Amino acid sequence: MNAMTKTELRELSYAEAIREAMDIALASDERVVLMGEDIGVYGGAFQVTGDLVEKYGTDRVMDTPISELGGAGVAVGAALTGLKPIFEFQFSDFAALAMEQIVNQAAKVRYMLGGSVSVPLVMRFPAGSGTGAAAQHSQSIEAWLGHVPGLKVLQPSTPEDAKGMLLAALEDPDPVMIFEHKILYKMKGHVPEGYYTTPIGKAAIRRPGKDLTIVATSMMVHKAMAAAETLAAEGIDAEVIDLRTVRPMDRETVLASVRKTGRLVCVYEGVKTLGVGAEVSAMVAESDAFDFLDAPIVRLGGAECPIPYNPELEKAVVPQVPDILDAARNLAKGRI
Amino acid sequence: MNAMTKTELRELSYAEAIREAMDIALASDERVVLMGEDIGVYGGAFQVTGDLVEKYGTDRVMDTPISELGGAGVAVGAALTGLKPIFEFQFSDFAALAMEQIVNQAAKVRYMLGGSVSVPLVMRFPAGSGTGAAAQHSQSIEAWLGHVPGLKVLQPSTPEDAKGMLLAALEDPDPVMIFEHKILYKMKGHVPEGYYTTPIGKAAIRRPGKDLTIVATSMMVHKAMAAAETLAAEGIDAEVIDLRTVRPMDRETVLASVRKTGRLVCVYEGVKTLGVGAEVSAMVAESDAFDFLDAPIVRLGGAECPIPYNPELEKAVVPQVPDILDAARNLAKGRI
Amino acid sequence: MADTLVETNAPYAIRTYSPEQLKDALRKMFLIRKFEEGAEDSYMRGLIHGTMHLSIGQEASAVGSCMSLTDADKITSTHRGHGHCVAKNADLGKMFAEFFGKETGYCKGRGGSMHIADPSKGNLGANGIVGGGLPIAVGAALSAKRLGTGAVTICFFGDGANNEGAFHESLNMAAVWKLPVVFVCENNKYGMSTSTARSTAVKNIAERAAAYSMPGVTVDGNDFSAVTEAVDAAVARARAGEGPSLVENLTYRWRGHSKSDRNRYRTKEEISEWMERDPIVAMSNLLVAHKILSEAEVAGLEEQATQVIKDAIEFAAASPDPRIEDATRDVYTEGAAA
Amino acid sequence: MADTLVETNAPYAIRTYSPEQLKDALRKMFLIRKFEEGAEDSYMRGLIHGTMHLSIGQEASAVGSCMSLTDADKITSTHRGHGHCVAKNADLGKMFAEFFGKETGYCKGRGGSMHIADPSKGNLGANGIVGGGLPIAVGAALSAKRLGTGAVTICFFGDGANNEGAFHESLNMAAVWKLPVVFVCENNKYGMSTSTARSTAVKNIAERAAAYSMPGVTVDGNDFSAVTEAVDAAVARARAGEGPSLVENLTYRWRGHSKSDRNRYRTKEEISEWMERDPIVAMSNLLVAHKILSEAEVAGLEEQATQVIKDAIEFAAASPDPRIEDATRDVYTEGAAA
Ligand SMILES: Cc1ncc(C[n+]2csc(CCOP(=O)(O)OP(=O)(O)O)c2C)c(N)n1
Ligand SMILES: Cc1ncc(C[n+]2csc(CCOP(=O)(O)OP(=O)(O)O)c2C)c(N)n1
Ligand SMILES: [Mg+2]
Ligand SMILES: [Mg+2]
Repeated sequence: MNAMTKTELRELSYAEAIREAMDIALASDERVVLMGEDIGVYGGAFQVTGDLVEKYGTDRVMDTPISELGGAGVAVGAALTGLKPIFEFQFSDFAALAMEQIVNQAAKVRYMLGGSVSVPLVMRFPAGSGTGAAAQHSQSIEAWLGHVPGLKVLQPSTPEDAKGMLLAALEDPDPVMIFEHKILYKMKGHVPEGYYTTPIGKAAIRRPGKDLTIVATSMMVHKAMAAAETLAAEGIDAEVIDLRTVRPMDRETVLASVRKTGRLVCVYEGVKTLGVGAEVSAMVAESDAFDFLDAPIVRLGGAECPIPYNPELEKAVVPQVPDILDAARNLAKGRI
Repeated sequence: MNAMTKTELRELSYAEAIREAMDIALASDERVVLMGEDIGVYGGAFQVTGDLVEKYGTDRVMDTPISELGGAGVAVGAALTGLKPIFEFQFSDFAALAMEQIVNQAAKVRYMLGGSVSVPLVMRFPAGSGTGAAAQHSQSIEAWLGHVPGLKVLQPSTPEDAKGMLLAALEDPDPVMIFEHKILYKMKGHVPEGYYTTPIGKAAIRRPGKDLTIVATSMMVHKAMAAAETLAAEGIDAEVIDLRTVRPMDRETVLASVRKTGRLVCVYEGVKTLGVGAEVSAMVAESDAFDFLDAPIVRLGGAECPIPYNPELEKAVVPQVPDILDAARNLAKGRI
Repeated sequence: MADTLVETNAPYAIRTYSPEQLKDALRKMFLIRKFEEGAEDSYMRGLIHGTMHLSIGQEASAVGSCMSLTDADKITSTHRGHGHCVAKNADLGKMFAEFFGKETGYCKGRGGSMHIADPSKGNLGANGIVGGGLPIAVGAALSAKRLGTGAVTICFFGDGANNEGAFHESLNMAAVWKLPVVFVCENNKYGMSTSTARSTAVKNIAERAAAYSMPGVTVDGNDFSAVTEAVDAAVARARAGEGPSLVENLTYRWRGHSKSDRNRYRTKEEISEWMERDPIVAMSNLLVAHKILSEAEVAGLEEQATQVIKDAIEFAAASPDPRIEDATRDVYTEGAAA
Repeated sequence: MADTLVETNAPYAIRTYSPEQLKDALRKMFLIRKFEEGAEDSYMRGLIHGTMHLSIGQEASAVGSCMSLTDADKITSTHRGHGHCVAKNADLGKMFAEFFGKETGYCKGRGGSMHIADPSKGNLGANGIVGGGLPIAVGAALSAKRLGTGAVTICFFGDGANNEGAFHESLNMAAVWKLPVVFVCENNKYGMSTSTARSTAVKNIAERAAAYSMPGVTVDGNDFSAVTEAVDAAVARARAGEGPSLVENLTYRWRGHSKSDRNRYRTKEEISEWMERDPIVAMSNLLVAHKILSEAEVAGLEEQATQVIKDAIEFAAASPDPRIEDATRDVYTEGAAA
């Protein structure tokens, strides 16, 4: 943030920020095409593409049939031959149908062909729980793709990053997967005008602190920030890191923080076991920062169950601010 | 192992042990059916089903069309309505086509329906590298499924366990995913006659030791054992734990070992980032065993690339005995 | 003689089903309509979170397709599945309770609208994944064949679902293995906002049956009798061991795809044209014309349905929420290994 | 006059292509045959690890299908793709080098037999995933249409692949969007051990074209001229902007599916029947009959092919292995962000 006062800053919602990035890309590069289900006249299930079809026509903003595997594969083939598709899954859950093309083709073809091709493909995955859409419409599957060499996997948490990371993804010659949290779509925040990029592979320190490190992703960044505020009032100074990129993970930023604070909580919405926080934890535990750890590394992840429909249950199975507070207070005990 | 001498013990290959388990199941339970591509007259790509079709006919040993998504879904539907299918993916890589049915249906339907149904389904996944079949036929994707509540995920490393875990899986009312390493298929070992089960969710201590803990999975168990032997000659006493089950993971066995040795190496063939070892490491780092750790937790996982074709490269990108030795020697330095 | 002739020329459903059965069918159609209206109303009143997909306008397809099924027969349903549940004899209170996320609901509040199921009645459940139920239906038919139960499975799916790979793989396997399954496509012209003209490279989806060497027929899905005639034949074929069929019911959803739909992909005129072809009005007229019901009896059925739904909503509203501590129950079968 | 008549009645390929083109086609067919034999021999001699899928017997399909393509046109191929590579003008040395896992191979030893590609010639690559290339081909056709390159894409796939969901989704999208792509099904009767009769609910796969409102035609895939006639028409249609087509080449693989195949699903008689219908013999006879080549010239082409393959194998064998430290190179584009 620059020196301008808050009121002078232009605010957009996360969805608007993404749309603005796509608008810029469509306007400046003929090769960019949007593909997805109901992204045209419907404007996308979450109104992210909005009215872009009116501006760019159905050749550039293409409604696909309900054919996730084939649609993703068409995007891969198009990316291999001169287009730059931005492919929207209507819900990230449906990517389960397209894992073949994402993982066996898009991620690997450059390597399998000895570097003779690249796949400049961007895929967008509306992800996460909180909409009451139950188990098949609420997953967080970024860990699956984070496990796949050849892909880059992003989780922007703010409107500014949502725009900047999408534009960075479009500059990237390799396939970039962007997980967008559905609940964030309506969140407003400052978004710079015009073209800019947010670096892929760089975490952001959202709040510097000295007592403990909270590494959070996506929606959880906001819960971590809320928790940090409460903690500050209690005299616990938490550093909040927004991981932003699952693959490649920003080792240096995380380790530097842990070396400083000696305490780590990882907060993520995906299922705890083998979720993103497992990698954050393991990355720290194998590093020289291990020696700086004063306490076990705490993970707060999604419960070991599908996402339930009932709204109270739905909240109960993903980490909430009180969970972060509990963990942080426990951790900080020895420290302050 | 019991007191019988080695020569008295009946030896079978890993593939034969699996076939024997299926034979027992087919003979004793009319509801068991085998499904998969070329598992009939061809005997399976790796000759695991072998001649079972001759014994049980094509109604019980069903060749499916090349339709992984549909085939898996048929197995789910059949399991929901009275059959007990054992579904073979020809290579685990092709499960990428069936993630929808495995994850969105098989794993979740019991929960989504409030417990009113169960899915007694066993799926078998020939996995891993070493056959020169390159990037689309050599993956280790157990971490994807290990991340999914509702599934149980096994990685037997011996013929005895391959049989016993498959029979245990058939007793289990919930969907069980078994990752079988292709290179192990020809490995011989003692296999008890008749019916027995190997517990799901229990790791096996393959070699007790006091200086460091090596937690390994599948093929890597054998590399860890080989390394442990060399280490023993050098005076380093390694405990080798065969994880056997990725989900649910045997926390107690791993933690008890780490509390004893204070040093941990995780060895797994899947891609290092977000692979099974990430969870093992994070599980230890968040536990009370953390306080017993004398050194960072080392992970040896697959390199961050697809599996290459050239045999020397192929070897280079997954952990080998010398890698384990290096890691163990380094770790043990402070200890002995 | 004249009477007999009239009888023979009567629509299939009149010739085939008893007055009691026909009356029950209309009763169910009213129940579906009122259920959906009740759901919509509850949504407006904030009793439901999440989304919902209403099947108002499609009642003849749901009820007509299930006419010759017993509770031993199975169905797989879709995200737009309330009608199928009612047709397959679901308890309306449990349906609403599920909708409201209550412990007394069909899924104990874990599933919601998109996952209502009633295995005890052969309803294997709605599905949040478009096309997700297709292979599952084939699997149910495989069980029936292997276990010799004689059960038939009806697989409901939409026009949008017919472009999923799962459609192709499922119909092919069902045909190769000659399984007792009937694929019922409810073609309501749109998959969300995308018309079949823009998504589907064939005029009638039933034409695709030829690619699997199975019979395929397209009928007016708002005509109860036409639906029963086509589906009953397919069910009979399945029961006789002659394999699968594809029936396409041409119909229309009066409401938007879900609550977020602004209906920008279709015209008001189109909607009102179809509303004039109300399947419930048509069915009522048919039964009155054939003297199976009087107009007053029709009105009575409607009133009765309104009351049933009111009671169901009351039951649901008064039901307890699930306990938070049970959130992770039923992921695995209790007492099972591990 | 008589002469002209004969000319008019000559097979399509003879009427259409110059003697030079036809000679080149036969040359490529020999190259494919010799490549496959060389591969088999190298395998026996332990020069190749991994598996391989030989296309001996299918040469007319590969070469005939590509006759009217330029290097600007694209193909997507399959696990049984050596023939397609040769037809699309691949360098034999680089092919063998890849097969041997060498740094000089098409994929620098990273891909092996199942991933040989030559983007510079429009060959987007073999594929280890059955059906994996289908949507990719549609994507290439989409690029061509959007970028106005005029290029056509030929998508090769097997009879087994036609039961994958990807087949259905790809043909549907290609048809809906009228894309310049030709789907060439090489129906060699089996997907691994499973015959089309046991896996595919339709007699000829080309019949499935109707489900996508596209032309579908089945031809003798061992008859070079028949293949060219059908595929050229489809390519012309695609180039004219009239959309996709499906061509089914009936052919046969002489060898087992891969090296582990014990051929238990087919009879010796069937194999020898098909060996008598050798596409290369047929093509040689055709060219000799039409006086385009003498028998001696045919023999010369074969000999020449033998030599080219010998040289290619020598080049490959003498080539360096990749360096271990480069194992993780080319996962991402170098110098790219992050
Ligand atoms: C695999 C998958 N893709 C997309 C969706 C999102 N979605 C839900 S319903 C729907 C439209 C389905 O159309 P159709 O099959 O015609 O059924 P209808 O809604 O018209 O009853 C879509 C795109 C989904 N739930 N699952
Ligand atoms: C998705 C997928 N499923 C299964 C396989 C294993 N497999 C490789 S080739 C093959 C048979 C393919 O048959 P077909 O398409 O007819 O091609 P053909 O081998 O006859 O040329 C199979 C089953 C695979 N590679 N990919
Ligand atoms: Mg529809
Ligand atoms: Mg074949």
